[in-house]
Amino acid sequence: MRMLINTADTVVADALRGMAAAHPDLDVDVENRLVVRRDAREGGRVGLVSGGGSGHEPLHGGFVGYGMLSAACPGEVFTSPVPDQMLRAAGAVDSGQGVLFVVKNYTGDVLNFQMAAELAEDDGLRVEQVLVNDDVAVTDSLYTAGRRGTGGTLFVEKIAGAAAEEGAPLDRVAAIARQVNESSRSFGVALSACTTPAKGSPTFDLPDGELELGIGIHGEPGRERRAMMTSREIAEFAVGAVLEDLARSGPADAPVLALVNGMGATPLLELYGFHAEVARVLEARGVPVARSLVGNYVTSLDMAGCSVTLCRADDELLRLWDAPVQTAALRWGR
Amino acid sequence: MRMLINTADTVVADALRGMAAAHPDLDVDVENRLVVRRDAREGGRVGLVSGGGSGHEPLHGGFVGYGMLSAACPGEVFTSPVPDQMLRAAGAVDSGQGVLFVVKNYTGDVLNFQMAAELAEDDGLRVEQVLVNDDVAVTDSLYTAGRRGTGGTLFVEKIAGAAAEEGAPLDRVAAIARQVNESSRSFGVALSACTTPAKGSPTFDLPDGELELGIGIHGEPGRERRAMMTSREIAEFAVGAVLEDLARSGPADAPVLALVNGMGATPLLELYGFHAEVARVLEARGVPVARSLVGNYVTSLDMAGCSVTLCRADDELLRLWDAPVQTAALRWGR
Amino acid sequence: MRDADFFRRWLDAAAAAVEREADRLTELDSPIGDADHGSNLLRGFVAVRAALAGADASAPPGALLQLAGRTLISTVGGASGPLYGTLLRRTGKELGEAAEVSDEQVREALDAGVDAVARLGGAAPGDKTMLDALVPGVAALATSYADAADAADAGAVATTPMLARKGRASYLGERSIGHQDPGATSSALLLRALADAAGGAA
Amino acid sequence: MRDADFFRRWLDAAAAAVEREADRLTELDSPIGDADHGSNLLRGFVAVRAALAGADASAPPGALLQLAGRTLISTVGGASGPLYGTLLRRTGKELGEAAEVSDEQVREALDAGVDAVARLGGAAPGDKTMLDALVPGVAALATSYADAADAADAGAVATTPMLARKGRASYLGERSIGHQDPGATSSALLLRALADAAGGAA
Ligand SMILES: Nc1ncnc2c1ncn2[C@@H]1O[C@H](COP(=O)(O)OP(=O)(O)O)[C@@H](O)[C@H]1O
Ligand SMILES: Nc1ncnc2c1ncn2[C@@H]1O[C@H](COP(=O)(O)OP(=O)(O)O)[C@@H](O)[C@H]1O
Ligand SMILES: [Mg+2]
Ligand SMILES: [Mg+2]
Ligand SMILES: [Mg+2]
Ligand SMILES: [Mg+2]
Repeated sequence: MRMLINTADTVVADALRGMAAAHPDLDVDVENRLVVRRDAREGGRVGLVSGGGSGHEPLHGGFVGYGMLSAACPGEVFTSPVPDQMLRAAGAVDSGQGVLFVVKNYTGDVLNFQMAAELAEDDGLRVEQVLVNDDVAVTDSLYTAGRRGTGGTLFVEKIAGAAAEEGAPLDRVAAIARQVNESSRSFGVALSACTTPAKGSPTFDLPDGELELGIGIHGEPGRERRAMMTSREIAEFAVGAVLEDLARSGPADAPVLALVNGMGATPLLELYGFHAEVARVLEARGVPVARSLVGNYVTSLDMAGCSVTLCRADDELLRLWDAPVQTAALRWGR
Repeated sequence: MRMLINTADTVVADALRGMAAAHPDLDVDVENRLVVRRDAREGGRVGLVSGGGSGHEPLHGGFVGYGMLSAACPGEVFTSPVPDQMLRAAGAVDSGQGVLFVVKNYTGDVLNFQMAAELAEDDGLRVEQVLVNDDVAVTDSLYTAGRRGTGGTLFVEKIAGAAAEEGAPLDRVAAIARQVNESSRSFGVALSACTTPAKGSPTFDLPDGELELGIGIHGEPGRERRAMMTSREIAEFAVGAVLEDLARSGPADAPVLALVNGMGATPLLELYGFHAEVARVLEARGVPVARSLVGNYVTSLDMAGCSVTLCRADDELLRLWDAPVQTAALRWGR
Repeated sequence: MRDADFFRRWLDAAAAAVEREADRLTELDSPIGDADHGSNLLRGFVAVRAALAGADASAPPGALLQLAGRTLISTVGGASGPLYGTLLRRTGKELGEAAEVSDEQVREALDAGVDAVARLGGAAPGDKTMLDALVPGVAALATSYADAADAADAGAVATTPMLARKGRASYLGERSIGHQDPGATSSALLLRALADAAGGAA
Repeated sequence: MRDADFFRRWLDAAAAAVEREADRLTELDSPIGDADHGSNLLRGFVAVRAALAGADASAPPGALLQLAGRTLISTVGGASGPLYGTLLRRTGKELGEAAEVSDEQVREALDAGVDAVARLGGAAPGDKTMLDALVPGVAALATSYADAADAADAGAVATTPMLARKGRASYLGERSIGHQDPGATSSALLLRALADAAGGAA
C-alpha cells in the first residue's frame, strides 16, 4: 500500500484538516465533514451545495467559493455522504433564497441527498435538486441506475455557481444547472486501477498493455477491455462516443467547452498531449472549441487514465463560464 | 507501459500542441520547443526565462504569463533543453531591459543555460542567471554537483515574476530571485518510482511497504530507503530537515510560504492530509505559515510521493507572492 | 414472544458478523463495485452498537430498530446506508410501541421493511441487489428463522449469474455476470444473525 | 595521415555504436541517474549523421568535428550534450583547417578536447564521470588506437566501485557505489569507434 496517509480511517478527516490549514478563507468543519464558503450567507444568493464520496479531489471541496459552490459535503472515500451533512450544509448556506443540491447520479448519492432534501424541507427550506448524469459509457434506461455523473459536474457547478453569484433566483439557477447537464457528455478510460485506503490493493486487475474503456470515477472497471491504444486512438474513440450522444439533443457543430480530465496518476504532460488529439478530432468534425480546461479535476484516487467531457455552450453559458471564480482549484477573474 | 501517449518520441511535441490548443493566449512554438507569453515584449519589462527537462509539469510552461515567466523552454523528458531554445526565448522576450534565466541546479541545465547566456550576450542582450538549489537532501559542497533545484523554483519564478511585472530593473529582479532561492528549502519522498516514456519501466525498484527519503524530481532514488512511514512521521522528518537547514541563514521563527507538492500520482486527498501534518509540525515549532499551496506543481511524471518546500518570507516577498498572476497553472488576482 | 433483548441480540450478532466479514464484503464490492461495502457497514454497525448501548434499557423493540435504522442512515452513506437504514426504521415502525412481539409480527414488520427498501431503491428481485437475499429470506420466515437464513444465503449465491440492473454493478453490463452481489451477501448475514438470536433464545 | 574520411568513419561508427547500445546506456542511467543517457545520445548522433551527410564533401577534419560538436550541443541537451559537444568542437578547433592530420595531432587535439570537458564540467578522474574513460583512453593513444579503446573500456569498468562526486549520481552519495557510470560507458564506445575507424583504414 503506497499511500501518504496516517490510517485508512482518518484519510478524510486529515484531508479536511489540511484544507482548513491551506485555505483560511474557507470554513472547514472537520467533525461534521463540511467545507463552507465563509460568506455563503451574505448577499442573499441561492445556496449551491454538492458533495459525494471523497477520492475525486479537487471535486467538490476545491470548488467551494466565490462564483461556484456554497458548500461541499465529502463522504468517506467513494461513499456518498450521509443526509446529516447535506442538511447541515443547507442550513449553513441558506439566506432565504433556497438551496440547490447538485447530485451526481449514483444510487447512494441520490438516496442520501433525497433524504436530506426531505428533512430540509421539513425545516422550511426551499430545496431544488439537479442530477448530473453525463457519462455516455453507461446505458441509460428506466430499468437501470442510469448514467453516472462525472466530469460534467464541474461544468454544472461552475456555471450554476456563476448564475447564483449574479443573484439569479432558485428556479433559474436550477434550470441553468439542468441545461448544463443536458448539454454535457463524458467518456473515460483507465490505464490502471486505483487503490482505496480501505482495501489497500487495486480495485481490479489490469495487465500491462491493456486498457479499460468506459470507466467511471470509483475504480469500477469499464464496459470493455482492449489492447492498449495510442493517445490519438483513444481520443478518436472517446470524442466519437461523446459527440454521437451529444448530437441527439442539439446541433452537431455548436461550440463546446472541453474538459480533458486526469484520473489522478496520469502526468499533466500526457493530458496535454491527449488534449492535442481531442482538439484535432473536434476540428476534423467541425466542432469549435470555445474554452478548454486540462488537468486533474474529477479524479479517481491514483488511477491512471483520463476522461473527456464536452459541454455544448450557447453565449449565455459561455458568459457564465467566463465569469469570475475564486475557489481552491478553479480561479480566474479575481 | 501505462501511458497516454502516441509514441515516446513525440511526447513533448504532443504536449506542446495540447498547450497551444488549450491556451490561445500563449505563443507555443512546437517546432522550436518554446512557450512564450504573447505580450512578453510589451510594457518594457525584464524578461524571465526558465526551462528544464519535461516531466515536471506544470513547471515551467504552466507558469508562463502575467506576473510570472515570460517564456519557458521544455527539454525532452528529464533532459535539460538545448542552448538554441534559451537563446531563441531570450530574443523573443527581451524588450531591451535584459533577461533573467532561472536555472535549476543540474549539471545539464547549468551547462546549457550557460552556453545560451554566452551566445545571447554575443548578440548584445543583457543576461543574468539565478541558480535554484533548494533541495536539502543533497550535501552541498564545492566538490559535488551541489544541491538540486526543486519546489523552490516555483517561489523564485512567482516572486521574481511579480517584481518584473512591476517594472523592477534586471539587477533588482535577479537580486529578489536570489533572495527567494536563499530563503527556500525542500525535501522530497517517493512512495513509488516513475516511468519515463523512453525507458518504459520504473526507474528504480521500490518494494511495497518501503519509501525513499530525499528524492529529486527526476526519478532518481533518494539518499535512503526506509520502511513505510505515516504521513505524520514523514512530515516530521521532512519539515525537520528543511527547518534545520533554513535556520542556518535566518531567524527560526520567521513566517514562511509553504508548498506541499505532489510528485504526480499521489491523490490531492492525500496531499491535503499531508499538509495538515506539515502545518501541525510548523505550529509546534512556532513557525507561522503565511501562505500555503497544496497540489501538483513540480512533478516527477507518475511518481507517487511529495515534497515540502518552505520559503522564509519578509513583507516584501509576501507582497510579491500575493501580486496578481495569470498563468495556466497558477492564477489569482486577475 | 420476542422482547427487546431478542432484538438487541440480533443487532449485536449482525454487528459481529459485519465485523468478521467486512473484508470479504469489500472484496466482493471490488470487481463489480467500488470496494467499500464492508467498511461502510462496519462503520454503521459500530455506531449501532454504541447507539444501542446508550439507549434506554426500557426501550421497546420498535424503538430499538428505529434507532438502529437512523444510526445507519447517519453514519453509512453510500447506497446501503439509506437502504438498510430504511429497512430497520420501517420494520421498527411496524412493530410500534409493544414491549413484546410475536414471530408473526416480526415477519410482517420485516416484510414491510423489505417493501420499503424495494420502493426506495426501485429494484426488484432479479436485479442483483440485496433484495435477492431479503425477499426470499423474509418469505421463508413463514416456516422458521433458520429457513429464512438459509433462503437468504441461497438468494445471495444465486446473484452470481445475474446481470445487474441496479446499483454500481449495473454500469458493467454483461461484465457484472459471474460475481456475487455484496449487498445480497450482507443481507444474508443479517438474516443469519436473526436466526442466531432466535436460536440462542430457543 | 588521417583525412576527412577517417573522421567521417569515426563518427559514423560512433553513431552506429550509440544506436546499438542506446538501451543499455539508458539502463545504466536508471539506478544512478534519470534514465535518458541512451536516448539523449541517440537523438544527438542521428542528428550528427544527418549534419555530416549534408556537410561539404571537401570539409576538412577540423570543420567536420566542429560541426558534429555543434550538432550535439543543439540536439542532445542534458549534461552529456554540452560536454560531448565541447569535446568534439574543441578537438576540431585544434585540428584547424588541415585536410590531413597526423596521429600525433589527433592525440594532441583530443587531449585539448578532454581538457575542455574537464574545465566545463569541473570534474576530475575519480569523480565517476565520462572523464574516467576519456582521460586514460586519450592517454593510451600514445601507443595505439586499440590501446586507447581498451584503456577507455577499463576506465569505464573501473567507475563501478567509485562514489560519484559529479553529475546526478552524486545525489545518491554512498548509494552511487556499485554501478557503472553511463557517460564513461558511452565514452568508451566513442574511443572504440575511433579504433574501429583506424583499424578499417590500416
Ligand atoms: N437500487 C438498489 N436497490 C437495492 N439495493 C441496492 C440498490 N443499489 C445498490 N444496492 C445494494 O447496495 C450494495 C452496495 O452497497 P455499498 O457498496 O455500501 O454502496 P455503494 O454502491 O454506494 O458503494 C449493492 O451490492 C446492492 O446489493
Ligand atoms: N560535471 C561533469 N563532468 C563530466 N561528466 C559529467 C559531469 N556530469 C555528468 N557527467 C557525465 O554525464 C553522464 C550523464 O549524461 P546524461 O544522462 O546524458 O545527462 P543528464 O545527467 O543530464 O541526464 C554521466 O554518466 C557522466 O558521465
Ligand atoms: Mg460507495
Ligand atoms: Mg537527463
Ligand atoms: Mg460500494
Ligand atoms: Mg541522464
